[in-house]
Amino acid sequence: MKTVKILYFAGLRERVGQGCEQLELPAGVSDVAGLLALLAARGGRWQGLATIRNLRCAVNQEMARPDSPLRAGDEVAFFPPVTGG
Amino acid sequence: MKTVKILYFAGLRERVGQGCEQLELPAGVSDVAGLLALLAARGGRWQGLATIRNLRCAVNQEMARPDSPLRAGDEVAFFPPVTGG
Amino acid sequence: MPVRVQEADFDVGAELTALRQGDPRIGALASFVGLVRDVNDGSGVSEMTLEHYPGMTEKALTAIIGEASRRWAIIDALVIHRVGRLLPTDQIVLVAVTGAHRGEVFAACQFIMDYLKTRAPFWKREVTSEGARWVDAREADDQAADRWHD
Amino acid sequence: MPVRVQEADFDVGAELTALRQGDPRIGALASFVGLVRDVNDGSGVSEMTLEHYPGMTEKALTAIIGEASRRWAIIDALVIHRVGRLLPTDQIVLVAVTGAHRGEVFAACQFIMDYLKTRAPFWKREVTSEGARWVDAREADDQAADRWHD
Repeated sequence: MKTVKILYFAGLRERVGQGCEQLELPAGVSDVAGLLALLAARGGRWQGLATIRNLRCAVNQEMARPDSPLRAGDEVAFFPPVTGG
Repeated sequence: MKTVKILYFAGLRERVGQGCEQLELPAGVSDVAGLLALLAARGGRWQGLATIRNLRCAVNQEMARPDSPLRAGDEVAFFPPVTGG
Repeated sequence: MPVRVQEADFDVGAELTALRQGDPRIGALASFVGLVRDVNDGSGVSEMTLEHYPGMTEKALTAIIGEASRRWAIIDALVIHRVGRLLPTDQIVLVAVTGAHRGEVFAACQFIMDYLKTRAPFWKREVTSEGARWVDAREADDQAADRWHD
Repeated sequence: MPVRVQEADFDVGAELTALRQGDPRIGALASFVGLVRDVNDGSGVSEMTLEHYPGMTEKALTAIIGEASRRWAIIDALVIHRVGRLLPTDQIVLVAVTGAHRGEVFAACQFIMDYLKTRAPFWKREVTSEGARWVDAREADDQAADRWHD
Protein backbone atom coordinates (compact mmCIF):
# COMPACT_ATOMS: atom_id res chain seq x y z
CA MET A 1 0.00 0.00 0.00
CA LYS A 2 1.25 3.47 -0.94
CA THR A 3 -0.17 6.14 1.35
CA VAL A 4 0.53 9.83 0.70
CA LYS A 5 -0.37 12.99 2.60
CA ILE A 6 -2.07 15.65 0.47
CA LEU A 7 -2.21 19.36 1.36
CA TYR A 8 -4.35 22.08 -0.24
CA PHE A 9 -3.63 25.79 0.13
CA ALA A 10 -5.33 29.16 -0.36
CA GLY A 11 -8.11 29.35 -2.94
CA LEU A 12 -7.66 25.67 -3.76
CA ARG A 13 -8.18 24.68 -0.12
CA GLU A 14 -11.44 26.62 -0.07
CA ARG A 15 -12.52 25.10 -3.38
CA VAL A 16 -12.09 21.48 -2.28
CA GLY A 17 -13.31 22.26 1.23
CA GLN A 18 -10.39 20.73 3.12
CA GLY A 19 -6.78 21.49 3.98
CA CYS A 20 -5.31 17.99 4.09
CA GLU A 21 -6.00 14.30 3.81
CA GLN A 22 -4.26 10.93 3.85
CA LEU A 23 -4.87 8.86 0.71
CA GLU A 24 -3.96 5.33 -0.28
CA LEU A 25 -2.92 5.28 -3.89
CA PRO A 26 -4.23 2.43 -6.08
CA ALA A 27 -1.55 0.38 -7.84
CA GLY A 28 -1.84 2.30 -11.12
CA VAL A 29 -1.19 5.76 -9.64
CA SER A 30 2.55 6.52 -9.64
CA ASP A 31 2.95 10.22 -10.33
CA VAL A 32 1.40 13.67 -9.76
CA ALA A 33 -0.69 13.52 -12.94
CA GLY A 34 -2.11 10.16 -11.87
CA LEU A 35 -3.01 11.52 -8.44
CA LEU A 36 -4.76 14.54 -9.98
CA ALA A 37 -6.83 12.27 -12.25
CA LEU A 38 -7.75 10.15 -9.23
CA LEU A 39 -8.90 13.24 -7.28
CA ALA A 40 -10.83 14.68 -10.24
CA ALA A 41 -12.68 11.36 -10.61
CA ARG A 42 -14.35 12.06 -7.25
CA GLY A 43 -16.62 14.43 -9.18
CA GLY A 44 -18.39 17.48 -7.78
CA ARG A 45 -16.05 20.17 -6.49
CA TRP A 46 -13.08 17.90 -7.29
CA GLN A 47 -13.96 17.59 -10.94
CA GLY A 48 -12.13 20.68 -12.22
CA LEU A 49 -8.95 19.89 -10.32
CA ALA A 50 -7.07 18.29 -13.19
CA THR A 51 -7.82 21.16 -15.58
CA ILE A 52 -7.22 24.28 -13.41
CA ARG A 53 -4.96 26.70 -15.20
CA ASN A 54 -1.73 27.37 -13.34
CA LEU A 55 -2.21 24.73 -10.64
CA ARG A 56 1.06 24.29 -8.76
CA CYS A 57 2.26 21.13 -7.04
CA ALA A 58 5.05 20.38 -4.58
CA VAL A 59 6.25 16.91 -3.53
CA ASN A 60 8.06 16.79 -0.20
CA GLN A 61 8.16 20.60 -0.22
CA GLU A 62 9.95 20.88 -3.56
CA MET A 63 8.22 22.17 -6.67
CA ALA A 64 7.03 19.22 -8.78
CA ARG A 65 5.64 18.53 -12.26
CA PRO A 66 2.93 16.24 -13.62
CA ASP A 67 5.45 13.45 -14.22
CA SER A 68 7.09 13.73 -10.78
CA PRO A 69 6.93 10.21 -9.20
CA LEU A 70 5.10 9.52 -5.93
CA ARG A 71 6.35 7.17 -3.22
CA ALA A 72 4.85 5.89 0.02
CA GLY A 73 4.94 8.58 2.70
CA ASP A 74 5.31 11.49 0.29
CA GLU A 75 3.82 14.87 1.17
CA VAL A 76 2.04 16.26 -1.88
CA ALA A 77 0.76 19.84 -1.92
CA PHE A 78 -1.53 21.54 -4.45
CA PHE A 79 -1.88 25.33 -4.59
CA PRO A 80 -2.42 28.35 -6.86
CA PRO A 81 0.48 30.55 -8.06
CA VAL A 82 2.10 32.23 -5.08
CA THR A 83 1.44 35.89 -4.20
CA GLY A 84 3.66 36.73 -1.24
CA GLY A 85 6.03 39.63 -0.72
CA MET B 1 36.48 95.14 -12.72
CA LYS B 2 35.35 91.51 -12.64
CA THR B 3 36.05 89.87 -9.29
CA VAL B 4 35.37 86.15 -8.76
CA LYS B 5 35.64 83.91 -5.72
CA ILE B 6 37.69 80.75 -6.31
CA LEU B 7 37.45 77.60 -4.19
CA TYR B 8 39.82 74.60 -4.16
CA PHE B 9 38.87 71.22 -2.70
CA ALA B 10 40.48 67.97 -1.55
CA GLY B 11 43.83 67.04 -3.14
CA LEU B 12 43.76 70.16 -5.27
CA ARG B 13 43.38 72.39 -2.21
CA GLU B 14 46.46 70.75 -0.68
CA ARG B 15 48.37 71.07 -3.94
CA VAL B 16 47.83 74.83 -4.31
CA GLY B 17 48.10 75.36 -0.57
CA GLN B 18 44.90 77.34 -0.09
CA GLY B 19 41.14 76.74 0.06
CA CYS B 20 39.85 79.97 -1.42
CA GLU B 21 40.73 83.37 -2.80
CA GLN B 22 39.19 86.46 -4.35
CA LEU B 23 40.62 87.33 -7.76
CA GLU B 24 40.17 90.28 -10.11
CA LEU B 25 40.03 89.00 -13.66
CA PRO B 26 41.96 90.96 -16.32
CA ALA B 27 39.87 92.14 -19.27
CA GLY B 28 40.89 89.21 -21.50
CA VAL B 29 39.74 86.47 -19.14
CA SER B 30 36.10 85.59 -19.79
CA ASP B 31 35.72 81.84 -19.21
CA VAL B 32 36.95 78.88 -17.12
CA ALA B 33 39.77 78.02 -19.54
CA GLY B 34 41.02 81.62 -19.38
CA LEU B 35 40.98 81.58 -15.59
CA LEU B 36 42.93 78.29 -15.51
CA ALA B 37 45.58 79.73 -17.83
CA LEU B 38 45.81 82.82 -15.59
CA LEU B 39 46.32 80.66 -12.49
CA ALA B 40 48.87 78.38 -14.18
CA ALA B 41 50.87 81.47 -15.22
CA ARG B 42 51.63 82.05 -11.53
CA GLY B 43 54.19 79.28 -11.89
CA GLY B 44 55.46 76.99 -9.12
CA ARG B 45 52.78 74.81 -7.59
CA TRP B 46 50.21 76.49 -9.82
CA GLN B 47 51.96 75.56 -13.02
CA GLY B 48 50.38 72.14 -13.55
CA LEU B 49 46.85 73.38 -12.88
CA ALA B 50 45.82 73.79 -16.49
CA THR B 51 46.99 70.31 -17.47
CA ILE B 52 45.76 68.11 -14.60
CA ARG B 53 43.90 65.09 -15.90
CA ASN B 54 40.27 64.95 -14.80
CA LEU B 55 40.20 68.39 -13.16
CA ARG B 56 36.58 69.30 -12.41
CA CYS B 57 35.13 72.80 -12.26
CA ALA B 58 31.85 74.21 -10.97
CA VAL B 59 30.57 77.77 -11.54
CA ASN B 60 28.02 78.97 -9.02
CA GLN B 61 27.76 75.40 -7.72
CA GLU B 62 26.81 73.89 -11.08
CA MET B 63 29.22 71.67 -13.02
CA ALA B 64 31.00 73.75 -15.67
CA ARG B 65 33.23 73.25 -18.71
CA PRO B 66 36.30 75.06 -20.07
CA ASP B 67 34.12 77.32 -22.22
CA SER B 68 31.67 78.19 -19.41
CA PRO B 69 31.59 82.02 -19.18
CA LEU B 70 32.57 83.90 -15.99
CA ARG B 71 30.80 86.98 -14.68
CA ALA B 72 31.52 89.38 -11.84
CA GLY B 73 30.68 87.82 -8.50
CA ASP B 74 30.75 84.23 -9.74
CA GLU B 75 31.84 81.45 -7.39
CA VAL B 76 34.26 79.16 -9.25
CA ALA B 77 35.36 75.86 -7.71
CA PHE B 78 38.13 73.49 -8.85
CA PHE B 79 38.35 69.93 -7.57
CA PRO B 80 39.31 66.33 -8.43
CA PRO B 81 36.71 63.72 -9.47
CA VAL B 82 34.33 63.09 -6.58
CA THR B 83 34.61 60.00 -4.36
CA GLY B 84 31.69 60.16 -1.93
CA GLY B 85 29.14 57.50 -1.02
CA MET C 1 21.87 33.72 6.16
CA PRO C 2 18.79 33.74 8.43
CA VAL C 3 15.20 33.24 7.26
CA ARG C 4 12.18 33.90 9.48
CA VAL C 5 8.44 33.49 8.92
CA GLN C 6 6.41 35.05 11.71
CA GLU C 7 3.15 36.76 12.66
CA ALA C 8 4.93 39.45 14.69
CA ASP C 9 6.08 42.73 13.20
CA PHE C 10 9.83 43.33 12.79
CA ASP C 11 12.11 46.28 13.61
CA VAL C 12 13.95 47.13 10.37
CA GLY C 13 16.59 49.26 12.09
CA ALA C 14 17.44 46.58 14.65
CA GLU C 15 17.55 43.86 11.99
CA LEU C 16 19.87 45.83 9.71
CA THR C 17 22.14 46.77 12.61
CA ALA C 18 22.38 43.13 13.68
CA LEU C 19 23.08 41.96 10.12
CA ARG C 20 26.10 44.21 9.65
CA GLN C 21 27.22 44.28 13.29
CA GLY C 22 30.96 44.63 13.67
CA ASP C 23 31.94 43.29 10.24
CA PRO C 24 34.41 45.78 8.74
CA ARG C 25 34.41 43.93 5.39
CA ILE C 26 30.92 45.32 4.74
CA GLY C 27 30.84 48.43 2.57
CA ALA C 28 27.28 48.10 1.26
CA LEU C 29 23.89 47.16 2.68
CA ALA C 30 20.83 47.04 0.43
CA SER C 31 17.39 46.39 1.83
CA PHE C 32 13.77 46.20 0.77
CA VAL C 33 10.58 46.44 2.81
CA GLY C 34 7.22 45.42 1.32
CA LEU C 35 4.18 47.12 2.83
CA VAL C 36 0.38 46.66 2.69
CA ARG C 37 -1.18 49.29 0.41
CA ASP C 38 -4.74 50.49 0.85
CA VAL C 39 -5.52 49.88 -2.81
CA ASN C 40 -4.84 46.98 -5.22
CA ASP C 41 -6.08 46.45 -8.76
CA GLY C 42 -8.33 49.48 -8.39
CA SER C 43 -10.14 48.37 -5.22
CA GLY C 44 -9.75 49.75 -1.72
CA VAL C 45 -8.13 47.22 0.61
CA SER C 46 -9.06 47.33 4.30
CA GLU C 47 -7.07 44.30 5.45
CA MET C 48 -5.33 41.19 4.21
CA THR C 49 -4.43 37.73 5.46
CA LEU C 50 -1.25 35.97 4.45
CA GLU C 51 -1.31 32.17 4.33
CA HIS C 52 1.79 30.06 3.79
CA TYR C 53 3.03 26.46 3.59
CA PRO C 54 4.96 25.90 6.83
CA GLY C 55 8.16 23.99 6.22
CA MET C 56 8.28 24.54 2.48
CA THR C 57 8.33 28.32 2.94
CA GLU C 58 11.54 28.25 4.96
CA LYS C 59 13.13 25.77 2.55
CA ALA C 60 12.19 27.90 -0.46
CA LEU C 61 13.51 31.13 1.10
CA THR C 62 16.76 29.42 2.12
CA ALA C 63 17.17 28.07 -1.42
CA ILE C 64 16.58 31.54 -2.92
CA ILE C 65 19.22 33.10 -0.66
CA GLY C 66 21.61 30.26 -1.50
CA GLU C 67 21.13 30.90 -5.20
CA ALA C 68 21.80 34.64 -4.69
CA SER C 69 25.00 33.78 -2.77
CA ARG C 70 26.21 31.63 -5.66
CA ARG C 71 25.51 34.38 -8.20
CA TRP C 72 26.98 37.39 -6.38
CA ALA C 73 29.84 38.05 -3.96
CA ILE C 74 27.73 38.91 -0.92
CA ILE C 75 28.60 38.56 2.76
CA ASP C 76 25.24 37.92 4.42
CA ALA C 77 21.51 38.07 3.71
CA LEU C 78 18.30 38.11 5.69
CA VAL C 79 14.65 37.47 4.83
CA ILE C 80 11.78 38.04 7.26
CA HIS C 81 8.22 37.46 5.99
CA ARG C 82 5.09 37.96 8.02
CA VAL C 83 1.95 35.81 7.88
CA GLY C 84 -1.53 36.23 9.35
CA ARG C 85 -3.73 39.33 9.40
CA LEU C 86 -2.22 42.63 8.20
CA LEU C 87 -3.57 46.16 7.73
CA PRO C 88 -2.62 48.95 5.30
CA THR C 89 0.82 50.47 6.12
CA ASP C 90 1.83 47.22 7.92
CA GLN C 91 5.20 45.71 7.00
CA ILE C 92 5.01 42.41 5.08
CA VAL C 93 8.55 41.46 4.18
CA LEU C 94 12.15 42.54 4.76
CA VAL C 95 15.01 41.49 2.51
CA ALA C 96 18.51 42.74 3.36
CA VAL C 97 21.89 41.92 1.82
CA THR C 98 25.40 42.94 2.87
CA GLY C 99 28.62 42.85 0.86
CA ALA C 100 31.76 44.75 0.01
CA HIS C 101 30.31 46.69 -2.95
CA ARG C 102 26.96 48.16 -3.88
CA GLY C 103 26.50 46.53 -7.30
CA GLU C 104 26.39 43.04 -5.83
CA VAL C 105 24.11 43.81 -2.87
CA PHE C 106 21.59 45.72 -5.01
CA ALA C 107 21.44 42.88 -7.54
CA ALA C 108 21.17 40.15 -4.90
CA CYS C 109 18.47 42.02 -2.95
CA GLN C 110 16.34 42.55 -6.05
CA PHE C 111 16.90 38.95 -7.17
CA ILE C 112 15.75 37.59 -3.80
CA MET C 113 12.58 39.71 -3.90
CA ASP C 114 11.80 38.71 -7.49
CA TYR C 115 12.28 35.01 -6.75
CA LEU C 116 10.38 35.23 -3.45
CA LYS C 117 7.42 36.67 -5.35
CA THR C 118 7.23 33.66 -7.67
CA ARG C 119 8.73 30.73 -5.71
CA ALA C 120 7.97 31.10 -2.00
CA PRO C 121 4.61 29.58 -1.01
CA PHE C 122 2.73 32.60 0.35
CA TRP C 123 -0.81 33.58 -0.62
CA LYS C 124 -2.57 36.88 0.04
CA ARG C 125 -6.29 37.18 0.68
CA GLU C 126 -7.55 40.78 0.60
CA VAL C 127 -10.67 42.26 2.10
CA THR C 128 -11.88 44.98 -0.29
CA SER C 129 -14.97 47.13 -0.65
CA GLU C 130 -16.27 44.44 -3.03
CA GLY C 131 -15.66 41.63 -0.52
CA ALA C 132 -12.80 39.22 0.17
CA ARG C 133 -10.69 37.81 -2.64
CA TRP C 134 -7.51 35.82 -3.16
CA VAL C 135 -4.93 37.97 -4.89
CA ASP C 136 -4.11 36.80 -8.41
CA ALA C 137 -0.50 36.18 -9.35
CA ARG C 138 0.82 38.98 -11.54
CA GLU C 139 2.39 38.25 -14.87
CA ALA C 140 4.76 41.16 -14.18
CA ASP C 141 6.18 39.15 -11.26
CA ASP C 142 6.91 36.16 -13.49
CA GLN C 143 8.63 38.47 -15.94
CA ALA C 144 10.66 40.09 -13.16
CA ALA C 145 11.86 36.66 -12.02
CA ASP C 146 12.49 35.46 -15.58
CA ARG C 147 14.94 38.25 -16.36
CA TRP C 148 17.48 36.63 -14.01
CA HIS C 149 17.77 33.58 -16.27
CA ASP C 150 20.94 33.48 -18.30
CA MET D 1 12.38 64.74 -0.76
CA PRO D 2 14.80 65.66 2.07
CA VAL D 3 18.59 65.86 1.71
CA ARG D 4 20.95 66.15 4.68
CA VAL D 5 24.73 66.52 4.96
CA GLN D 6 25.93 66.13 8.52
CA GLU D 7 28.78 65.01 10.77
CA ALA D 8 26.45 63.13 13.11
CA ASP D 9 25.55 59.49 12.63
CA PHE D 10 21.99 58.61 11.55
CA ASP D 11 19.46 56.04 12.77
CA VAL D 12 18.43 54.02 9.70
CA GLY D 13 15.36 52.51 11.34
CA ALA D 14 14.02 55.88 12.51
CA GLU D 15 14.70 57.50 9.13
CA LEU D 16 12.92 54.73 7.18
CA THR D 17 9.96 54.77 9.56
CA ALA D 18 9.63 58.55 9.21
CA LEU D 19 9.89 58.36 5.41
CA ARG D 20 6.98 55.95 5.04
CA GLN D 21 5.00 57.11 8.07
CA GLY D 22 1.26 56.74 7.61
CA ASP D 23 1.21 56.76 3.80
CA PRO D 24 -0.92 53.78 2.72
CA ARG D 25 -0.02 54.33 -0.95
CA ILE D 26 3.47 52.98 -0.21
CA GLY D 27 3.93 49.31 -1.06
CA ALA D 28 7.71 49.33 -1.48
CA LEU D 29 10.69 50.85 0.31
CA ALA D 30 14.20 50.32 -1.02
CA SER D 31 17.21 51.58 0.85
CA PHE D 32 20.98 51.54 0.72
CA VAL D 33 23.57 52.16 3.43
CA GLY D 34 27.23 52.75 2.55
CA LEU D 35 29.74 51.84 5.27
CA VAL D 36 33.45 52.39 5.91
CA ARG D 37 35.41 49.19 5.15
CA ASP D 38 38.72 48.40 6.85
CA VAL D 39 40.37 47.72 3.53
CA ASN D 40 40.46 49.55 0.17
CA ASP D 41 42.55 48.85 -2.91
CA GLY D 42 44.53 46.27 -0.97
CA SER D 43 45.53 48.52 1.96
CA GLY D 44 44.25 48.44 5.52
CA VAL D 45 42.18 51.54 6.33
CA SER D 46 42.17 52.77 9.94
CA GLU D 47 40.09 55.93 9.42
CA MET D 48 38.87 58.32 6.77
CA THR D 49 37.84 61.94 6.48
CA LEU D 50 35.09 63.09 4.17
CA GLU D 51 35.34 66.60 2.75
CA HIS D 52 32.56 68.24 0.75
CA TYR D 53 31.56 71.48 -0.98
CA PRO D 54 28.92 73.05 1.29
CA GLY D 55 26.05 74.47 -0.71
CA MET D 56 26.81 72.64 -3.94
CA THR D 57 26.50 69.27 -2.22
CA GLU D 58 22.91 69.90 -1.19
CA LYS D 59 22.07 71.29 -4.64
CA ALA D 60 23.63 68.30 -6.39
CA LEU D 61 21.81 65.77 -4.18
CA THR D 62 18.50 67.57 -4.64
CA ALA D 63 19.03 67.58 -8.42
CA ILE D 64 19.83 63.84 -8.42
CA ILE D 65 16.63 63.05 -6.49
CA GLY D 66 14.67 65.31 -8.83
CA GLU D 67 16.02 63.43 -11.84
CA ALA D 68 15.07 60.09 -10.22
CA SER D 69 11.53 61.42 -9.60
CA ARG D 70 11.19 62.35 -13.23
CA ARG D 71 12.37 58.94 -14.40
CA TRP D 72 10.37 56.67 -12.07
CA ALA D 73 6.97 56.77 -10.35
CA ILE D 74 8.22 57.14 -6.79
CA ILE D 75 6.49 58.72 -3.79
CA ASP D 76 9.38 60.06 -1.70
CA ALA D 77 13.16 59.82 -1.36
CA LEU D 78 15.78 60.62 1.23
CA VAL D 79 19.55 61.08 1.12
CA ILE D 80 21.70 61.53 4.23
CA HIS D 81 25.47 61.78 3.76
CA ARG D 82 28.00 62.17 6.52
CA VAL D 83 31.17 64.30 6.41
CA GLY D 84 34.17 64.57 8.74
CA ARG D 85 36.12 61.78 10.41
CA LEU D 86 34.81 58.22 10.12
CA LEU D 87 36.07 54.81 11.26
CA PRO D 88 35.63 51.30 9.81
CA THR D 89 32.02 50.01 10.24
CA ASP D 90 30.76 53.62 10.48
CA GLN D 91 27.80 54.57 8.30
CA ILE D 92 28.59 57.00 5.46
CA VAL D 93 25.42 57.41 3.43
CA LEU D 94 21.74 56.44 3.46
CA VAL D 95 19.57 56.50 0.34
CA ALA D 96 15.92 55.47 0.70
CA VAL D 97 13.07 55.55 -1.83
CA THR D 98 9.36 54.81 -1.37
CA GLY D 99 6.75 54.04 -4.01
CA ALA D 100 3.83 51.81 -4.89
CA HIS D 101 5.86 49.04 -6.52
CA ARG D 102 9.28 47.48 -6.05
CA GLY D 103 10.63 47.82 -9.58
CA GLU D 104 10.54 51.62 -9.45
CA VAL D 105 11.99 52.03 -5.96
CA PHE D 106 14.85 49.60 -6.60
CA ALA D 107 15.76 51.39 -9.84
CA ALA D 108 15.50 54.89 -8.35
CA CYS D 109 17.53 53.95 -5.26
CA GLN D 110 20.32 52.45 -7.35
CA PHE D 111 20.23 55.40 -9.78
CA ILE D 112 20.57 57.91 -6.91
CA MET D 113 23.58 56.03 -5.48
CA ASP D 114 25.26 55.75 -8.89
CA TYR D 115 24.78 59.45 -9.62
CA LEU D 116 25.79 60.48 -6.10
CA LYS D 117 29.08 58.60 -6.58
CA THR D 118 29.95 60.62 -9.69
CA ARG D 119 28.15 63.97 -9.29
CA ALA D 120 27.94 64.95 -5.63
CA PRO D 121 31.04 66.89 -4.44
CA PHE D 122 32.38 64.62 -1.69
CA TRP D 123 36.01 63.52 -1.37
CA LYS D 124 37.40 60.75 0.82
CA ARG D 125 40.84 60.88 2.42
CA GLU D 126 41.90 57.55 3.90
CA VAL D 127 44.50 56.83 6.56
CA THR D 128 46.12 53.50 5.67
CA SER D 129 49.12 51.53 6.86
CA GLU D 130 51.08 53.29 4.07
CA GLY D 131 50.00 56.75 5.20
CA ALA D 132 47.16 59.11 4.28
CA ARG D 133 45.90 59.34 0.70
CA TRP D 134 43.03 60.87 -1.23
CA VAL D 135 40.85 58.12 -2.67
CA ASP D 136 40.96 57.95 -6.46
CA ALA D 137 37.72 58.03 -8.40
CA ARG D 138 36.86 54.58 -9.73
CA GLU D 139 36.19 54.02 -13.39
CA ALA D 140 33.59 51.43 -12.32
CA ASP D 141 31.59 54.26 -10.75
CA ASP D 142 31.57 56.26 -13.98
CA GLN D 143 30.41 53.15 -15.80
CA ALA D 144 27.68 52.53 -13.23
CA ALA D 145 26.40 56.08 -13.69
CA ASP D 146 26.73 55.93 -17.48
CA ARG D 147 24.42 52.94 -17.81
CA TRP D 148 21.46 55.16 -16.87
CA HIS D 149 21.87 57.21 -20.05
CA ASP D 150 19.28 56.45 -22.69
